[in-house]
Amino acid sequence: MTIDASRGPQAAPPELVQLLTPEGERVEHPDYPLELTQDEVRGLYRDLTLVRRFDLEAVALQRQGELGIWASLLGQEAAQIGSGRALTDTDMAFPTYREHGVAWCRGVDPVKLLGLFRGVNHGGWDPAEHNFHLYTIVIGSQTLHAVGYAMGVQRDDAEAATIVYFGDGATSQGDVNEAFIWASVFNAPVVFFCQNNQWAISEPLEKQTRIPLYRRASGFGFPGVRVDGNDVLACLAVTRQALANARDGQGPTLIEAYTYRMGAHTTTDDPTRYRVASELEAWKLKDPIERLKAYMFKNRLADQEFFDAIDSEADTLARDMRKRCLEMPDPDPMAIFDHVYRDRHLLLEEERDQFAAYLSTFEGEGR
Amino acid sequence: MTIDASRGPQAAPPELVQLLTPEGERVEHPDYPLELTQDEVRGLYRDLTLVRRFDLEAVALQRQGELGIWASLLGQEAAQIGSGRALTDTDMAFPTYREHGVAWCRGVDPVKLLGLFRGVNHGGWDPAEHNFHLYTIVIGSQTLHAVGYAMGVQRDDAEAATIVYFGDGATSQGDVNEAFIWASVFNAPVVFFCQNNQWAISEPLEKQTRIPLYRRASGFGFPGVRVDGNDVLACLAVTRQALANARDGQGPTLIEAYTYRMGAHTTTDDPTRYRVASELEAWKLKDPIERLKAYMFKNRLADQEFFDAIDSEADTLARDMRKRCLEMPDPDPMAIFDHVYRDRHLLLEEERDQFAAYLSTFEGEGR
Amino acid sequence: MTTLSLSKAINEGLRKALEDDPKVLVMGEDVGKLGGVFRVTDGLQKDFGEDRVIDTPLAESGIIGTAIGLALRGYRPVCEIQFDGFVFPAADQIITQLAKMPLRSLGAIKLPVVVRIPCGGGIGAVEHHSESPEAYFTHTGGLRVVACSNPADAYTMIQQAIRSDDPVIFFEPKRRYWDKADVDVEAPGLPLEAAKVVREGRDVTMLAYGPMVKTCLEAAIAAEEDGRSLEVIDLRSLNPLDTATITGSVRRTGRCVVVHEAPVFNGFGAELAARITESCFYHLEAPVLRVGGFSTPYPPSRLEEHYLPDLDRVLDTVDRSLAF
Amino acid sequence: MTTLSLSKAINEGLRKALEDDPKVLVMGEDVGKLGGVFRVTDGLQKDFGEDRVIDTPLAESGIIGTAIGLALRGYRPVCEIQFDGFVFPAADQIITQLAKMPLRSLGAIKLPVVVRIPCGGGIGAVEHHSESPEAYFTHTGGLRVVACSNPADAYTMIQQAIRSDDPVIFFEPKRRYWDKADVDVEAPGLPLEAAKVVREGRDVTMLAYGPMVKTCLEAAIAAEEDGRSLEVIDLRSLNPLDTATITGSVRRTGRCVVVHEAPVFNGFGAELAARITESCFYHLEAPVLRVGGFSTPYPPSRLEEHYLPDLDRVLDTVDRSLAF
Ligand SMILES: Cc1ncc(C[n+]2csc(CCOP(=O)(O)OP(=O)(O)O)c2C)c(N)n1
Ligand SMILES: Cc1ncc(C[n+]2csc(CCOP(=O)(O)OP(=O)(O)O)c2C)c(N)n1
Ligand SMILES: [Mg+2]
Ligand SMILES: [Mg+2]
Repeated sequence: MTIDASRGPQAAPPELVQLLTPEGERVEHPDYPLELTQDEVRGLYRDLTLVRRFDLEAVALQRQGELGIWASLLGQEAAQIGSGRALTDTDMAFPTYREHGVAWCRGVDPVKLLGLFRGVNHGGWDPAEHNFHLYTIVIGSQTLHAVGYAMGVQRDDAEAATIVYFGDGATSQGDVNEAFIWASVFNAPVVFFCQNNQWAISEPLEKQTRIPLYRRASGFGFPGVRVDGNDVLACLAVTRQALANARDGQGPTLIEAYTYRMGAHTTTDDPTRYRVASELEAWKLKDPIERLKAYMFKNRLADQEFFDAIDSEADTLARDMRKRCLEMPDPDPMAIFDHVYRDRHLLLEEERDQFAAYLSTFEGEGR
Repeated sequence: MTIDASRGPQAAPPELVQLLTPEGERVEHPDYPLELTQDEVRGLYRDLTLVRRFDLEAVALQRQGELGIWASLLGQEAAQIGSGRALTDTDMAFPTYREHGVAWCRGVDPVKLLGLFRGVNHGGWDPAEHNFHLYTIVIGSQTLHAVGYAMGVQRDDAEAATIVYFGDGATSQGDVNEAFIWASVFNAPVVFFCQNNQWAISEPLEKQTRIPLYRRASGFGFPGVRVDGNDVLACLAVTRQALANARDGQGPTLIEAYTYRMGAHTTTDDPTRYRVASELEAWKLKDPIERLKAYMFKNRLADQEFFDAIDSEADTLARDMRKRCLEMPDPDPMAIFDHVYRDRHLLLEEERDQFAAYLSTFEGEGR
Repeated sequence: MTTLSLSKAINEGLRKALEDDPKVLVMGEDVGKLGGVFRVTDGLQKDFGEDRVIDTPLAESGIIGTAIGLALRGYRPVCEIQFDGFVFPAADQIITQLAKMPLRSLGAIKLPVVVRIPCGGGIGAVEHHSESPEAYFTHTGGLRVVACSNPADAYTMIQQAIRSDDPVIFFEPKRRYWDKADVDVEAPGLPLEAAKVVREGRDVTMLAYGPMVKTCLEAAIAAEEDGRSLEVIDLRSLNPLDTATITGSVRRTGRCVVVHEAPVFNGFGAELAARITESCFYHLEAPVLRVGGFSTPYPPSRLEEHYLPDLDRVLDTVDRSLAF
Repeated sequence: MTTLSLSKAINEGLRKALEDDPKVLVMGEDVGKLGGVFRVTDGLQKDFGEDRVIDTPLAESGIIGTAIGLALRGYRPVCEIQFDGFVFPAADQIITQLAKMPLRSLGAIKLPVVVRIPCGGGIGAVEHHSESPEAYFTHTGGLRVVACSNPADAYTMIQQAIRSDDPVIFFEPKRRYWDKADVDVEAPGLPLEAAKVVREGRDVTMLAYGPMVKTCLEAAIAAEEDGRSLEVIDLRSLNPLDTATITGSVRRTGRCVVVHEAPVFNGFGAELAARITESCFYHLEAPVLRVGGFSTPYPPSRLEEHYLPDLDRVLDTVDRSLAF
């Protein structure tokens, strides 16, 4: 069996687009020139740090029983911030359940993301407000939504691209492959952004593919590229170009962001059951934030004061988020019946009335 | 949009494996040597002719109201006979609804195929008897069954390959792509045989893909090959090799047999609504039977007497088939309840008893 | 007033919707150049172009999934599932996404997607071409489920379904596609969720929808000769249900028979029976009886006349009801 | 006699089946090294190898489709669907293939495939992790549908399901996975299709399955204090139904309440109510009443206690039944 043997942490697979080495060296790639101002680099650092802090706080909130579950992005910050910051305002993004970093880039209030994990709603932000769709839990479904949306953009003759996120595991779903077909047949302006974090819960990449995932695109007739997912600059450059191509009528691109899920699958998962500690250790050396920090230090793009300021901003963010999470009210029981239909629906009205009458029998009993 | 422009009838696309030109010239292909005895070539001619005759008779039977519908293989005889004759007895085949030629190679009584089109059953032969599975109507489903079967063969440590047939349209289904993934991940001994007959009912190939279909395999990490589907020798050679590779532990292959659906999609279809006559005319020049006949004539592999004998055998076959079709009894109404479950099922027994009682009230009335 | 077949009535309704609202799209397998295997979309691509009447790749999950995306972008896609038996590859997109996404957004999103499904048997087809999968969808909160039974309703209902801001599963009785009737294209028609008493009667309330409405009407005529007066209600909407109309009738007749093609076991008739029994308990002289398919896969076509409720089986059930 | 949790009981049942028959396979997402997200398959891959306990690619249609192929080759695959809400991508393979292929072959083929589905709510999970999709399958002829409610049954039923030559949809009440009870691993157990009277009573027959059996038993205890005697039947098999046991009880009590988590509208309770009303019409003092989920998508977990039938709602319905 031919298996992709490039999972070893040391060797960056030859096809990997990288602009920043794990040691923080800036390297050039002929296809992906990237010029950033000092402020832009600082901005990326800030993004990475804040979303990591936010994520850690969410994990803590879950441990304390304030959230039912949390899906941590730890380790995947660069993939999310790099791609998220490549988007323009009119571009549209379709996330899975782990794209907290992309949500951040789209201006979604972090606390809004907590709702579904706390169990007070199933999502609940307005996708149109931020051009950031709702989290999707059924693996792969959203790829078709994204392609359909992009077909709408085509029909509107608009200059916008659509990006859709999914994991390595998701590439096995029929829906994802149908999305590839639709996108290629209609030449839809969509970017498929696969965060290959090496694991689908307990299953390693080999259970989903025997060749590097980015090559899947070649079977459908559009370009695929593998980028160092822990390199925020490379993720930014590669995504920017793919989005530009999409807006430009050149159709879809598959980006495989080669990264690693540093935490558990979710807070209910115990990864020690299925993976070895050495793998984690090796990937720690490629940390997306450390690498950018090293680069910035070396090139005097920021001093300790800057880093300290970001850290304290992160703490404030986390405190604020914790506070507002705890304040999040439980929904009213009658909310069960809201927003299921937009037009009047007699059956639901009947059930609602019956339930209200039933609840009223407990009045004073504090139910 | 990059569209496969190779649909023009004249130019054989460069990647096409061909061993016999439309004019009946034998050409060599470095990767696919093929030595056949005179008898073997004659055998192939006989197969092609008999299945075409059988198919024509089925169309006629449908026109006369003896079948509800028929899906003609006209034009695809070489793809089916070439691949079908490449199979060994222990290999297993999974067809769509159009593989009458493969069924013939597997020794399935042609009349058995009529049952489902006549509406007396939904299939009704024993797949294990001929290592030929039931016809599958839901597009693409059978590809997963084939891969599962092949995984069983692996577990049995048996020396057998599995082949699964599907159309160009089917390649868009999630199931087919999942089958590619499974086959590649488990290195299953399966051959994917796609008859690209250029049409999925009224939809031309461009609605399903923008690159040649055989290249789909590259996205999943296994070989794909495009063969001239109207060249029975090439189909035989290419399939034989793919099957041998599968038996040999080398995993799956995708074969795209490049051919043409000369008739309507089924007898209820009217292709004049969506395709031009010139396309048909051009493909007529590539007829699989004429080409083999020309080759045989030129190389004195058979004389007129042989061809006449085959024609008369075909007539006999058709007559016999017609006769036995007309004799096919309508099933007993109570058969509705048979074979739904193997173990006792009280609900069905209850329904059956009630229905029997109901029917008995008509006794003597001839219902 | 013009005479239209049911399939042509839907065609005209689609045409009207495409004309009235540039956001309306038609999509599915073979809906374009061919005009659909039943010609329901005949001529629409010619007149509205390939961008609005879209021949899709052969994948039902893809059809519904991309339709959802188009709806998110402000379009109103009308998807065709070629035959009832091929809706199942799309089950996930319909059940987990189409039905649930609006709630997920707390109302920020609307998904005005119509899923047209030619349904039912009686046309001598091969396997998977004669299914009646309505119960899978009536049980799925977030969807509206309707079924038309005649050209006039078909013309109005398809337009109402397209105008609805909720996802609608739209069943078309394929064996009635060629039935013709007068259609008043100006008439507003009943609300989409209203049932219709299509024949008044005193003795038994017959509940049907889609293809079985005609069968029930024929049964009512036959029954009249035996002095039995059957009231026939065409439900039109299965979810929501017009319970007022149904209950009013059953309370009057005291008897009810439900007729559908789908298997009886956990079919839509089960809901009707359970619900009616609860709301009309003291009025019922007999249990609500159901006539429908057996708990088997749909049989080969040479057996379908036995599987499908016909005049005799319907009347036999009416007899059973009256015998209580 | 040993004390086992429900999840461990299934684990032991699977282990026994794997030991007894080399053709038995276990397959699904994360069933191998991890032992499943609920640890139901814990340790099985270690003991039976990767060829028999198979971690599959992440695709439910693929799981069922390849399981069918393995069954055609003589294997007996036990598939795990990780959560109830993820069965829908496999709906087509289950409904059009698994359920219908044996008939298609006129009995030449058998498909002894078990589809294990952890089901139901009450565990505070996010969307799609608390569904009760049984009605989609009970309505599908060709499938057997069963639901276990306690460790002893779970241990036996999973083995019976695997031994059955028919495809079986096997529901496991996920919020009862950690409930423990004594299990006699030598006891033969009831036949798979038999219902069980788990508590005798005189006034009302309570019908439940899976997670709601415990709720009904608790309700019966509470009701006893008010002088009401509830008979609780654990259906165990939904298709086929053990109608004799059910009918016998309802004829005696004259009242029946059905409890399930799934939406009431066209849920399995509808079939029970319709069927029981028909067979017990003259014995019923009240209509068969149903308690279950609302006709909405499953709500966010902070609302699930209101959505799910609990002691209060069950008893309220018992009151309503007795008030007739
Ligand atoms: C259709 C479906 N099947 C199963 C699951 C359960 N599940 C949730 S996440 C997950 C693994 C996803 O892996 P991947 O796509 O690599 O994304 P990651 O979690 O690694 O970001 C699984 C199996 C699901 N959510 N949806
Ligand atoms: C899931 C599903 N959707 C739709 C259909 C209706 N249908 C029958 S054949 C066909 C076209 C198939 O095209 P292709 O795969 O190229 O095979 P061909 O008929 O050309 O041999 C369609 C859409 C079906 N049988 N199954
Ligand atoms: Mg992953
Ligand atoms: Mg074709």
